[in-house]
Amino acid sequence: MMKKTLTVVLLLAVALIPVAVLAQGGTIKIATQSPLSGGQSAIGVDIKNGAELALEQLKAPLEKMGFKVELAPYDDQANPDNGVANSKNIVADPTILAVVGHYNSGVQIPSSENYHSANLANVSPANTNPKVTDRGYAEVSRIVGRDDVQGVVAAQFVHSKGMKSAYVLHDKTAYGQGIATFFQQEAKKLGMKVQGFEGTEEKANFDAILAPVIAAKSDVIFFGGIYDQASVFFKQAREKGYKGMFISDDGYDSPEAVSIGGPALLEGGGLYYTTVAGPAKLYPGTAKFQTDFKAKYGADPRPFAAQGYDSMAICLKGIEEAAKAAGNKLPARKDVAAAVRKLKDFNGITGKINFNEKGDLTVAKYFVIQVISPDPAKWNDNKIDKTLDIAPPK
Amino acid sequence: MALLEARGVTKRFGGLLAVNKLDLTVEAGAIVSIIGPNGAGKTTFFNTLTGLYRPDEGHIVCQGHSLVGLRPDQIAKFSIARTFQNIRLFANMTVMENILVGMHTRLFQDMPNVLLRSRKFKLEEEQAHARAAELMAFMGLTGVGDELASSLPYGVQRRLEIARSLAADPKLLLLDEPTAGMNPQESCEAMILFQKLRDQLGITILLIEHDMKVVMGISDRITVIDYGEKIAEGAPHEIQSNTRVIEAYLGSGAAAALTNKESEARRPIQLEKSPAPDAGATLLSIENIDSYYGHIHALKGISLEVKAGEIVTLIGANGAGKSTTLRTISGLVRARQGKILLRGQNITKLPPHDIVKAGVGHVPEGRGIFPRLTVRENLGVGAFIINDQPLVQRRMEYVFHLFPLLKERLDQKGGTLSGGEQQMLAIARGLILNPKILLLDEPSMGLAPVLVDLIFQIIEKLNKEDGIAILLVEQNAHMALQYAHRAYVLSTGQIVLQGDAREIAQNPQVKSAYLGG
Amino acid sequence: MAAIKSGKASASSIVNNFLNQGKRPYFLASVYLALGTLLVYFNPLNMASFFFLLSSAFVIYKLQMHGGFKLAITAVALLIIVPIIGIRNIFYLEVIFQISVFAALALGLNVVVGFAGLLDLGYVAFYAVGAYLWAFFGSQQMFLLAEIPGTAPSGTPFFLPADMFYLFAFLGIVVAALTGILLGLPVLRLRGDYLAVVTLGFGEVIRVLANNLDKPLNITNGPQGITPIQRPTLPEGLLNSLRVLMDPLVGRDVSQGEFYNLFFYLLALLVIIFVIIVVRRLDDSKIGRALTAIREDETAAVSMGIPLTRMKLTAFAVGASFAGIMGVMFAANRTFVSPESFSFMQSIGVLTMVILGGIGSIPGVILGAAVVIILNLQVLQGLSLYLSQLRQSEAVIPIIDFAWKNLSTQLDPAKYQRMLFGIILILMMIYRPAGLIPAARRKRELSTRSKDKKKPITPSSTAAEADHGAA
Amino acid sequence: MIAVPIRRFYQNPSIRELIRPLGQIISFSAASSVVLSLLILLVALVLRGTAVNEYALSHYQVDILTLTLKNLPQVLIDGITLGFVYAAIALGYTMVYGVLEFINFAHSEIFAIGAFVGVEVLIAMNNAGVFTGISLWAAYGFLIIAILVGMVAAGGTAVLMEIVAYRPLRGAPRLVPLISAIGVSFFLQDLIRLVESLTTGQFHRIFPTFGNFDKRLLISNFDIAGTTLELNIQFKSIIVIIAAVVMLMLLNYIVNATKIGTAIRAVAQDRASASLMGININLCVVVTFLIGGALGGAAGVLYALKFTRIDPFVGFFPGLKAFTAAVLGGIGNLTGALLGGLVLGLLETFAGSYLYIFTMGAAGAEYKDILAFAILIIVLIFRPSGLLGEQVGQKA
Repeated sequence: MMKKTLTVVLLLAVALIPVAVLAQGGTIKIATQSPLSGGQSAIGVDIKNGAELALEQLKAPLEKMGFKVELAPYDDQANPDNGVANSKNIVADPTILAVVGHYNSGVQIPSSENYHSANLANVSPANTNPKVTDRGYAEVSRIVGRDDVQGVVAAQFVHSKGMKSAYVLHDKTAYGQGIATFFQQEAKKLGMKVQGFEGTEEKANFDAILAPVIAAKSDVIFFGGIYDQASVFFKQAREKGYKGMFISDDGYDSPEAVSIGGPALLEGGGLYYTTVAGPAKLYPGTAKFQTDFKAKYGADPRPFAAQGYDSMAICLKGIEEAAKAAGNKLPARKDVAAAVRKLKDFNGITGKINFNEKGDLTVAKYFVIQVISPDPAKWNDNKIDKTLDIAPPK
Repeated sequence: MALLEARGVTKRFGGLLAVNKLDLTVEAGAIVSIIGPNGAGKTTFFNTLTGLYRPDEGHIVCQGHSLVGLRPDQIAKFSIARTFQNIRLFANMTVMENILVGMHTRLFQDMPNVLLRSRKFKLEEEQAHARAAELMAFMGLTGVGDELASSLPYGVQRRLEIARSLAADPKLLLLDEPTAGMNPQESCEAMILFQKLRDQLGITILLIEHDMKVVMGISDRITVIDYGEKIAEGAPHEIQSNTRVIEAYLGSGAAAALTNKESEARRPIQLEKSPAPDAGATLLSIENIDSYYGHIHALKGISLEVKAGEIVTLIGANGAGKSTTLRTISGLVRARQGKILLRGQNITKLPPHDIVKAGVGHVPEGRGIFPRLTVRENLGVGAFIINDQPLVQRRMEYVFHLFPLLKERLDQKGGTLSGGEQQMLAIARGLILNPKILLLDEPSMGLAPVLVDLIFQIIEKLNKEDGIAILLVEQNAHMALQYAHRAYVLSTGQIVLQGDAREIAQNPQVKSAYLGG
Repeated sequence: MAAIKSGKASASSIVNNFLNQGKRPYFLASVYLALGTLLVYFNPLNMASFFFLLSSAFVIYKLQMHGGFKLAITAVALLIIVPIIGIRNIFYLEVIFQISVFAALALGLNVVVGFAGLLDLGYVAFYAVGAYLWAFFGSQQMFLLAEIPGTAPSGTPFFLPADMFYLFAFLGIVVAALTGILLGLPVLRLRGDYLAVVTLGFGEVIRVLANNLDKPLNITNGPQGITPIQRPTLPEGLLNSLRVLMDPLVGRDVSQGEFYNLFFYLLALLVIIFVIIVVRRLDDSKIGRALTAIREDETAAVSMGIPLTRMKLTAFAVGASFAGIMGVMFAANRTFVSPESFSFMQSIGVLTMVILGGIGSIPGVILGAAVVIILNLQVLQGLSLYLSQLRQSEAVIPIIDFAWKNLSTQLDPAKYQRMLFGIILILMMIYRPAGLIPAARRKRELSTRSKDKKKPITPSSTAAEADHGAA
Repeated sequence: MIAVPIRRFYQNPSIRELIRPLGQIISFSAASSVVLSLLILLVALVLRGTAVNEYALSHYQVDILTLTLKNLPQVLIDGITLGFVYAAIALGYTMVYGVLEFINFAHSEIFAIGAFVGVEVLIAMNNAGVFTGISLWAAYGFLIIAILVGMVAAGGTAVLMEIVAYRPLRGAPRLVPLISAIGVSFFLQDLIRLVESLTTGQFHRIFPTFGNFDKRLLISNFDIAGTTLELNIQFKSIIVIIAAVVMLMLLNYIVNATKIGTAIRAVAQDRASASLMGININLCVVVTFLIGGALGGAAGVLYALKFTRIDPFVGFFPGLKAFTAAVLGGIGNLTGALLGGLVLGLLETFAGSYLYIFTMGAAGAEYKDILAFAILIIVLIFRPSGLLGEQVGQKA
């Protein structure tokens, strides 16, 4: 046994000696990190796909400067251990100049410690947890609104519609719970009655949790989470006879939401969601993105795919600016991070992007959208009920 | 003062009274034996003494402390050690480690000492290892200390198990059939060993044993139990001449009177005769088979044959390989070498269910009836491979003719039948397929003498009237040799003697080894 | 060894003899290690060279050398070489750190599964207990009990000074052990497979609790997780002197974050050495033997006077305690804990390490941890990255003329970790249930009879049959 | 001599055997519903004098007792439906355990495979436009087809799994096949994911909307404490319950009244003896896996019908719960699986529905899983063989 292994190992050693270091002078890599496997990979993969699409479509300026631009997709498995290990791997690769990343705040927060200590620019497409930017790292920015804003928008909206009572649910993730928490706070502040606040990891069977919800007969149900859970919940609530309004967050922004729930969702008080991503009607870029995405990956983009696209776009732009400043040479990581932060009025498919000193969007545009058709194909015709520009809290 | 005193110990399993108001006194320094037929409740009694079972009634007192309700490990602390009927070694530990585990109650190392490797710990470990080495030397295990227990041959495993129990420095040693599977010479050595244990180490011994030579040779007192009850107690010579004991062991002719006369009066229903092979033609022949049970080499080159119309019996001590031979024939144990031919057809590699189809019926040891199926279903399963319903009907009538009792019990669950009824059901089930040869494994085990006689009469009848060849494994060698035409004597997986049953019965060696004479 | 004993002059034994002749192994091991070090030092990004260096551990383990030399060369590798190349490529340090952490977990689970034969499918729960222990006391959480998660005001002071970490590392052991006993008391009477499912449930219960105990009192901060968690302070003086030492070796300025990586690596190393010592001492004592006896045959064990419940509880407590201390370290290293880290998948991962490496075998379990971690972090990830590169290139697969571009991203190897674990578990059970390095049988008889060095001829029947039977 | 009717050696009077479980089903459902309802009402009565009542008044505008009463019918219906889903999955665990004394950990993935195949069939029909404007009869027909296809796929997978991953391990120590089963479980999860994402680009699937399954059947209206209470049940709940009952009856019939069923029971009790009766053990084991897998597959499709959404990990929790149910009722015992499923389904739904109200929002439905495991542990401690488990005849 052992001798065989030993022989193999020795042979390997001999074979390895001539391995030369490949010169990678003109290559620029941009990494993505998101869960590509496991239960949350549906969205993680689309973040990566969005970024990949952006890289393909927008790498021309850098290629003109003589760089080879590549994507390095990492899988954090929604697990901090993997995320942190990958972040160290990313940091160790000098050709990587920016990271688009993380879906889970739980992975983003520890991983970005490493980006921070390596001055590596990190643009987050999905992390709405306030802590992500509250640490004040110059490298870490995000192009999504904070939980504490989006939830507020939804609460103000339902209040403006004259709703008196609300039932708040979330998906027991940092994302969903965060938004739901701020919705609840704002609703209370506005004098609404919050009849319940509960989280559930359950994906399909909402029978039990619905009992108090139905009994409460609230005017509106808010669900903080992703559409594939929210829609099932809404559907079952309607089946149990709930007649009021549904409202959810940007995780709900997917045509599939209506294919899950069917026409019943739109009955009664209607179905709304808030989003930071402008609908296709307002932003031609979004419509193009959706067709391109569908053409390339064969399915409609899921939530955060557009944000993945924009994050990548910003990284590319930042690198371009930094490279220009460095005289068309490979820029330093520190300069890339600074360049990203300095971008002014960047036109993304999710809106105009400006960062404040913490890395949050200076002004994020928030839309409240009403779903008007149970036909998934007509998702883009959804009605914009309200548009708000809100700056992050100080 | 008695070292161990049991008063009125009773243990029930469901409705079965396994041990019934048993009294036993073990004086310090004595060798006390418990004997009785298989299934009489001897091992259950041991398990009750050592706390594996909790007695339903009765007291067990050891040196003034009651043992009832204590856990086995607590009882072990009273310096009571034991061995098991079917060796229970720690298979994947070395011989040395097995012995060290036996010292568990004698070692005082605790967690801090272990983790800090204190001097106390090292000293104790050193002494423990030295003591283990001594014990190994004492039990003739020197040199195999680093072997895995599972890799040892049977006899050595037996010795190791005794060594392990000695490691606890017991005052009272409970040995459960320690010489099972040993050849006469080994048994002799074991006897000397037990005496040495008592004389040199001052260990009191409570012994369950089948080998009458051992029992009679070394016991100070003998307790005989049957059906969980004590039927006799006394010094060896008293027991030897006790009629009840002889009856329990040897059966009595009186039982014949109890057979069902009514059924005899009726015209017997015959099984359809298979194209009759000439009497005397070889039906089953086994050539040089080797079988293993795990690592144990159970059969070493067994060859035997059964001719049409014969009753052939396999006798030998427990663990000699009798049941394994039957199990190898019916495919439950795979022969690693050799050939098994049934009327010329090679069935060695067939799976059990195909061997059954080829015409081998096997009534396993312990009857193997399905306790949660009714008698009807048990018989139905027995006829599983027959799709011809009228045929099943005829076979059913045939077995009901043999065992009228079963018909009355048709909708009763198998588990609720008495031992004798279960045995009848098992044989009936084996007959439904009209086998060419019937393998019977210990059909008399745990049965009352009356029933034993009945069963043997049925066996004879099957053979004589229906011409079914029978290969019989029997603990009750006396009885088996009486009914069989020919016999093979097995010892430690080998055939040591074969020939005409009557001649074998007269063989002085056989007599002394297996007939207690 | 086996080959020498049986006297067969096979080719492999010739190689073996050749390698282990005279001073040759010492030379070989040193050269191998040095070569590996140089390869990694000059190619810090080349995965193959890193594997080469890692394989030197195996070479050192396998070659026949004096124990002292092995120890010395291992110490040099762990304390000098790994830190230097680790700072040069911080990822390697992380890989080795995770190997240490999971090796400790796997060794703990090994005490439960391997020694005592109790299948625990919720082992990660104890890891969570340790992690949340320090997460709670080592952060501001104590002051935020009344706050709704996610709305905590910033600027809350920390509850305890950072250096209390060391105390809590110890407390992690105690608390996790107590949790183990608490769980064990009701369930250890259950039969093996029931126990497996109940422990699985327990693991889920701990995770669900972590996820839900944000109200009525905000203890765990729910799904948001607790952050920041303090790390023990690094003394400024030490840092500076280390910098002086390290900077020239590494070739650039070393940041404090990188030193923290080094610090946690050394800490993990310390813990794993501690764990190995504990496990070995336990294994070679009355307690270890009793546990193995229970695994082999409960009835026989209890008849030998071994108290089943107490021994099983001991196994549970010891196993849990390793997870506890590693949990505390995990919390400090990551500065963040959230329920996501303690999923069922993690428990299975640790179990896979134990089974792959070899149930009951200490080097086996460490190897198992290394293989799984490297597979997961480097190989699968590396392959995926490579595929992604191919996909972005114009390359085609020759013969079938299939453009890499069109290869579905669904086929990324990194996505199929579970499948791989599953296949490993099935194949190992069928073909090699004892693992890559099966547990060694302790040879004790000869050492106790030191005078008589030569193995005596065994009784005629014994040896031959024993060999035959074992074949 | 009276001729014994031979058919009866395998088959008891068939109709009786077929409907025998009905009585058990009805009595179990009724008994556990009544017990739990009384219990919850008692708790509500006790809580009426506490702050919980005010909480209910302020959040739900009714007092706690009325609130409890109002929710009760729906909770019972939901609980029983869930109970039948659990029972259907638990039957598969119990079948395999009964014969091999081994927990088929991968049964939850068998369940998932059934769900996926069934749902994919319906999605394909939907995409082909089959469902536009079809009659109710046709809708039910297609549903039955989907269930059957799901059963075949799941049963086939289970058999394959037995042959590849378990058969080589028969006779090995207990933990060995269990670990292999965990391996199979993980393998299948990712296999479903791989196949689904390669073919459809995503791996959670939605049960298409057709037929009247989502509609509700109004049973009656009555007034209680001033509010009108509407007693109604969804058609899909009825389907789930009926399908589960039919499966249970069929299974009971197969196991207790057919030749192969008797053979399977014989194998379960004594494998060696059974093979001596000419029974092909491997065949019996395969049939057991086939039946258990098919039941799991049917349960999967029913689950998808009831709860709409499935993903490759969908089986994990229902599987775990169903196992709990099987143990609760006495693993190896078919009636036990039914009782265990019902009790667990009801308990869980009760806990999930009332915990939030009774604790004034401090603890919610998330704790229902903890409750399930707590019950499992308690039952195993005090009655290791489960509620209906037999103590006698168990192998030591």
